[in-house]
Amino acid sequence: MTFNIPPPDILLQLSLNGALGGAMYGVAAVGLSLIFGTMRLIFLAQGAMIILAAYFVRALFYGLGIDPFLSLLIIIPVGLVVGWLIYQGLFRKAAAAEDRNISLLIAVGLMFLIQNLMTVVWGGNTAAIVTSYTASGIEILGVRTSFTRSMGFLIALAGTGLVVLFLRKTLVGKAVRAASEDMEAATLMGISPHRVNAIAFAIGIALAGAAGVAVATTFPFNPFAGFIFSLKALVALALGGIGNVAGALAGGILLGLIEAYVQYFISGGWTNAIAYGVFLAVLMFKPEGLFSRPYKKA
Amino acid sequence: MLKQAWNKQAKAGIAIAVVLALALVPLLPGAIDSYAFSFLFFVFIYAIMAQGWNLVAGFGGQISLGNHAFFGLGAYTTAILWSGNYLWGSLYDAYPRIYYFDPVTMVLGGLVAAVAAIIIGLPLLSKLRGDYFALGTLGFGEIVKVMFINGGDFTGGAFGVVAPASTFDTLLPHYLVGLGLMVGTALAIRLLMRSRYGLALIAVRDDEMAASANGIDVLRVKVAAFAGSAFIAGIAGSLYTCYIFHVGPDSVFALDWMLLPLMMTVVGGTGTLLGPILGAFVMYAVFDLARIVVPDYHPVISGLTIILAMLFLPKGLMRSFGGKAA
Amino acid sequence: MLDVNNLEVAYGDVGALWGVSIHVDPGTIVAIVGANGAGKTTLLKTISGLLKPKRGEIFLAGAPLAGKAPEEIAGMGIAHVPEGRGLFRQMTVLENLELGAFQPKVRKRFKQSLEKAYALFPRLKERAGQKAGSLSGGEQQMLAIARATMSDPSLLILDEPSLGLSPIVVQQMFALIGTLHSQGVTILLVEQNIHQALKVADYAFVLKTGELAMQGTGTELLADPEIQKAYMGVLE
Amino acid sequence: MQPDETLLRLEAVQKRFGGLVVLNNIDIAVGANELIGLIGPNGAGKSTLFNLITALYTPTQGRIRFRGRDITGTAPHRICRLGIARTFQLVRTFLTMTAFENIMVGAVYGGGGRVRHATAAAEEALELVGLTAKRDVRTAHMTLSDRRLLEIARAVASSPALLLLDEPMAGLNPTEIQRMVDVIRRVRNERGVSILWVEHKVDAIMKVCSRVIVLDHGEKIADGTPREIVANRKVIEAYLGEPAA
Amino acid sequence: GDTEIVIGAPISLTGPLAGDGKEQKWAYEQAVADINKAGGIMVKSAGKKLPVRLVIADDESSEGKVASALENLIKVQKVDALLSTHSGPMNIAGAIVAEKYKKFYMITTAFPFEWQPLKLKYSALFFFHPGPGAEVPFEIWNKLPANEKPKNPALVTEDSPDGKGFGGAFEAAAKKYGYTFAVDDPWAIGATDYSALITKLKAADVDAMLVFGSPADTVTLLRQMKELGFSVPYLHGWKGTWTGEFHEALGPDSDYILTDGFWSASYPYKGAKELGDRYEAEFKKDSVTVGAFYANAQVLAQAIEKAGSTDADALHEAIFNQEFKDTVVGDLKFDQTGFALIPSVATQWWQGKHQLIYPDGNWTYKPAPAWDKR
Ligand SMILES: Nc1ncnc2c1ncn2[C@@H]1O[C@H](COP(=O)(O)OP(=O)(O)OP(=O)(O)O)[C@@H](O)[C@H]1O
Ligand SMILES: Nc1ncnc2c1ncn2[C@@H]1O[C@H](COP(=O)(O)OP(=O)(O)OP(=O)(O)O)[C@@H](O)[C@H]1O
Ligand SMILES: [Mg+2]
Ligand SMILES: [Mg+2]
Repeated sequence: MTFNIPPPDILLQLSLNGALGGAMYGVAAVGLSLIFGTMRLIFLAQGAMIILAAYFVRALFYGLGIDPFLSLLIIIPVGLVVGWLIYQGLFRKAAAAEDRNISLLIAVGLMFLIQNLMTVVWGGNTAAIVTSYTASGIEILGVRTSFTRSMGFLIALAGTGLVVLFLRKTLVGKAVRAASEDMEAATLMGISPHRVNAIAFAIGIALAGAAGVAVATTFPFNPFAGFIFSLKALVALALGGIGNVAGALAGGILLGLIEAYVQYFISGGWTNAIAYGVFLAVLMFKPEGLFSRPYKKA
Repeated sequence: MLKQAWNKQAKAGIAIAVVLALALVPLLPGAIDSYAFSFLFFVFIYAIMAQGWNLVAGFGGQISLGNHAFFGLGAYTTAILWSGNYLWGSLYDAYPRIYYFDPVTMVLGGLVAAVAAIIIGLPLLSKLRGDYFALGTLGFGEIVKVMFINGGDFTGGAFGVVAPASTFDTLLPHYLVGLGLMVGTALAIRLLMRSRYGLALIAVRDDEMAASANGIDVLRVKVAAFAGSAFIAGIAGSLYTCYIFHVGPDSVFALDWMLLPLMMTVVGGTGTLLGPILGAFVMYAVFDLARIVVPDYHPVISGLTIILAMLFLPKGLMRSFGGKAA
Repeated sequence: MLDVNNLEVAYGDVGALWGVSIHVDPGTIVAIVGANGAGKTTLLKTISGLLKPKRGEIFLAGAPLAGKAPEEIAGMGIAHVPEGRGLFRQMTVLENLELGAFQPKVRKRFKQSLEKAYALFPRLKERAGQKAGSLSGGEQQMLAIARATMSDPSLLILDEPSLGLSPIVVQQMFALIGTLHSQGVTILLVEQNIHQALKVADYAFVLKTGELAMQGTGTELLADPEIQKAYMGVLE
Repeated sequence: MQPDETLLRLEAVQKRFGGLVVLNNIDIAVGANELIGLIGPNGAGKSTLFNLITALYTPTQGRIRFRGRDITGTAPHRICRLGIARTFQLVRTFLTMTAFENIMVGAVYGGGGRVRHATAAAEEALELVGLTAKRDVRTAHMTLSDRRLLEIARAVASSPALLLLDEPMAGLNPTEIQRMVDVIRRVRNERGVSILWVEHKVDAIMKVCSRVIVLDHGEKIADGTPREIVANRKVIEAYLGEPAA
Repeated sequence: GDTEIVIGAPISLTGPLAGDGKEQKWAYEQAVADINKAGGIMVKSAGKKLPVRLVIADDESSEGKVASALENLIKVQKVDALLSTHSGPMNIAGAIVAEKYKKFYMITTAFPFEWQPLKLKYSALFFFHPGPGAEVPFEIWNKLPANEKPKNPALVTEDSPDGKGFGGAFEAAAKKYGYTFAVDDPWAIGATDYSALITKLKAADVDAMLVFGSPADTVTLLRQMKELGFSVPYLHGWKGTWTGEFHEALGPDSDYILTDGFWSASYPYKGAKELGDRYEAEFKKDSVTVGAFYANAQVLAQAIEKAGSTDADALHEAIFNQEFKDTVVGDLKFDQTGFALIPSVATQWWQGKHQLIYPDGNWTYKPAPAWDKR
């Protein structure tokens, strides 16, 4: 194998497309980060939720003729409600228990359930949406790239921005962080811990919905396609720093870049190994993630 | 007090009776050729895996999400030694009968896994705690899998390694070895937990800082538990190879080998000695029954069962019905 | 203000409180004293809803608290500084104080409350941007109390506020309790520092292994020979 | 003091967290069989000092010597085995273990003894703090004062030469304080252990200790007999305040 | 049995391959129904025609679960003989279990380079060989006019056993026909971004692509090629390109794409057209696979009749070195290893239909213009 330095336009092309692709992991990771950050739960079902949303988008498109990007207006509120319900129905009790394995396993059970229900309802075959803009390209910075991926990037950016603002600036957002740290103390402040956990879950699932729109417009999918998103999102999460919501998006983009460079310079067969290797290295040597500033005194 | 003592004795008595009954199963007419026999064999494998996970996570407090990698390492080690052309050529050609459960091969399977656990555990456990360790082990599992896919001829690449199946004639030895390993693992862990090592393990689980301030080498204890868990998983993998004859990255590095034992342990009772075994019996029975009764959508039933078990039996069977755990 | 009638509480099968009744008049300081394990913390946690009683009733200004979640009880005007301080260790001092004023009723007055708190604990102002978990033991206790005052509570519950505080700060803290008292705040105080506690208290209850052993005004109890013997043994 | 009698010696020790200097230029010497009180305002750096000695933190400058040997940077468990045991400001017992098992940890691992030998040491330690009756109680079910005593017993069971106590009396009532004082005295007298003792219950310190060290804002501001300390203006200003009554 | 013949099959009823499993199940059910309509199978030992009963167990689309499925079929359902599931690695796992329990396992869809080295006695395989199969594109290229012949062909495959095996076969065939691949690169299964690969292809001026991958991955690759404005005149896909979903996910963009297959309803063999019609009536699309599964059942039934019993040894004798006539894949001749070769098919998508190019194409290959000129 030879290591020719490619011309700058190819580098730019690689970087741009890698970043756009990585934003997909980013969206998935932000939702995961929120749930993980508040409930310390590795929500392995996030990928399955994304695919569920994708099927839902498809049903809206072919059933009612609603444009996939327009369907965000439906998917997000529905995601919020579903997230709220999932928390209240499945995780409320487990959140109070000390054993974190329980919520992990509920997430696994939920993943099995959703994947296979989707198989029963929609069959196991690959499904896809074809719109007027499917597979159409646009020019950014003189580089040709995908329209739907660019849209996905915007969705990721907007979603993350909103969540970060919510957590940093609003009192409820702070309450979400507080309750995740010490539930008993939070209740003494008048914070209902279950309400804030439910909020975190609702937002997490709504973000899965947004990711579902991005996925449905870009990829064909099947009921089991989500798991890889969960794994990649976890990698993005660690790169960005656990609990660091904005970092999760950045981590996703970085992961996309790594994959693109490895695919181009080494071989596609090694993208996963190298991505996971970077993941381990970051966990070990910079567990707070790559994008968190070291703590400074006021 | 008296009640507690009785409880303990009763538990031990029941356990011995069950083991004896299981050992006698092969004597029943037709048992060896029955489906129940292979069902039990699988239960044994899962129980051993669950026991291994329980050692590091239940007793040690370190949630490992990478035990499937150790299972796979044990399975591959056995398959490569037995059928490949490495080291001293094919074991099977050299000793046509002893490849089944050859103790040297099995222990090697466990050792390879344990050494991998030490190599990865030293950096991981000295740097990572709790959830971060869990994530790290998950990443480790994926890396090992990719490495085996890209391992060329040595690992058989994405296809894997096949051992000669033609000499198989009965499941009886598998059953007996599986049963023996399950009982042996449980006994070994029981001994271990009563030794000074068990004391240290629990101390580290309860409070690392206090443990180190009291003279416990925390890293060593944790790495040892991780390696012990990997050893057990490696042996289970070796046992599986003797049954399946074909190991491939998708089959022996499947996440199921980690998730199911984890779930079985939690359902049975984390940090209890008999919980993992009980959990393996109950959950595997539920899954298998669902597969036979409703083949078209049994995973839905399995998913539901997991959720319901966690919602209504969060402390595990041993603690919910067996009184206070040991 | 607060009425507790015949309260019984147990941890699993193990009883911790048996038929305890106390009464707190508005605007007073009431102390609860007793040996370790007497059930003081248990009593406070039951009042603020963290524990569910087996039997008995609790009323705040005539309203029953039975079956209410802790956050609802907090919303009714009870601020509880728990024994372990219950700080949000990963959040900054300022954010902790903001969460002290989480309830909708008091959010508007946040600025004034914050200034008041900083005036009482200037150290916290210096540390405003620091993570609460990195404060010293004493600083953390200050923050916990300051945070509780942020909600402008009608009943302030303090579980061993002097725990781990240096003598000067202990003095300041009792002075603060006096200040809050003079502002009309009703205070329910659990203390090991029995001498100080009885001195500031208008009325006090003595718990002994889960039962009410004695009660009276602070001065009465201070003078009681039983109490002196049991809880204020002079060092030999 | 003769150098060979010095058990522990801190030489110009400094600890910084980021830009914040928590301890600066601290020199402390602890002799054999001494009982030294360590006091100072909240945040003075007392617990941090303990964490440095037991190697939970490493100093940013300076050396720590134990029995003449440089132990800076040694692992915490080795420090314990060398003979330095401690308790924690926020009690840290092993909650799922019984009282006896807790002490066994100290006896087996800290004491480096065989299990049989350790059993005897553990029983003795239990006896020393008067918890024999609670031998088989899980510490999750014990009261704070019992857990404090248990922590001391666990530390003693590792047969230390130096014992670091971080506010063992916080949260105890006078009766229990008296009990604790007795225990501390017994540990020192019967076991010949040197003790460095952080406490805010100043009267107890002054009654029991032969020497008192005062920290303020990370600096050592006084080191002397209790009599000298109570009269020290600096200490009164920084810490003690004017006598309350 | 004395009253009926029980034939078992592990099938992917659940899991990622459930979609293909459904098609396979349909094909087996058709074959068994047709056999029973004709009165069943004549069994010498019973002295009469016995009806066939098909029982199915779920293999969960997982190599690891095939063994459990077969344990269940053999021990609970007491099947007499077995039909295979439908992916290479899973069938290897299945064949090994069958070998252990001495039940005959009749396979289609597994690559001989994986199966043959095992030297199994109780399974037989018919499929196309990646050797000759991999030569198909080169055969097609050889017949093209000089200006249409690819100059810089590329090989891109998924990182799986089949992908690697096939990749090797393509490399060998390229050598034989005198071509070198300008790019030869695998991608990780389930990859979501192919831009780096496409950039690489573009940089190498590639004008023909051989692609082996799942439908989802192949569709994503193709979509991204269009997004990035990269097209090649000749794009030939394996595994992921023949399904109806492929066409649905790409719409008109699937035109010009060449695809593999191991069966065609336009085969001249007995029953082929009829089976194709039945399939179209049921699923409203055409299939390039169901015939193979149907034939798999046909072979097993004929072998049982020939052997006079379902005994594994007898079936071995009846299949190895024997010839089977008039199946829907034509005549099958098994060699001494138990393998029979079926031709590999190449079709070109045109308006949602498979147009047969190889062998004996009645359709002429159309090179694909640039995306904006289609
Ligand atoms: N979580 C618990 N589970 C079981 N028993 C408990 C629990 N918490 C407290 N207890 C028991 O309840 C009794 C009362 O404890 P409580 O904490 O209320 O005492 P306290 O008066 O606050 O003591 P302290 O001065 O030590 O804080 C004690 O016997 C204690 O052991
Ligand atoms: N890990 C840390 N990061 C940043 N600052 C720290 C850290 N640990 C301690 N500090 C700071 O160091 C100072 C000294 O803390 P330390 O706990 O040693 O005080 P102390 O003397 O034990 O006080 P107290 O009597 O209140 O327990 C405090 O200001 C504290 O905020
Ligand atoms: Mg208390
Ligand atoms: Mg301190």
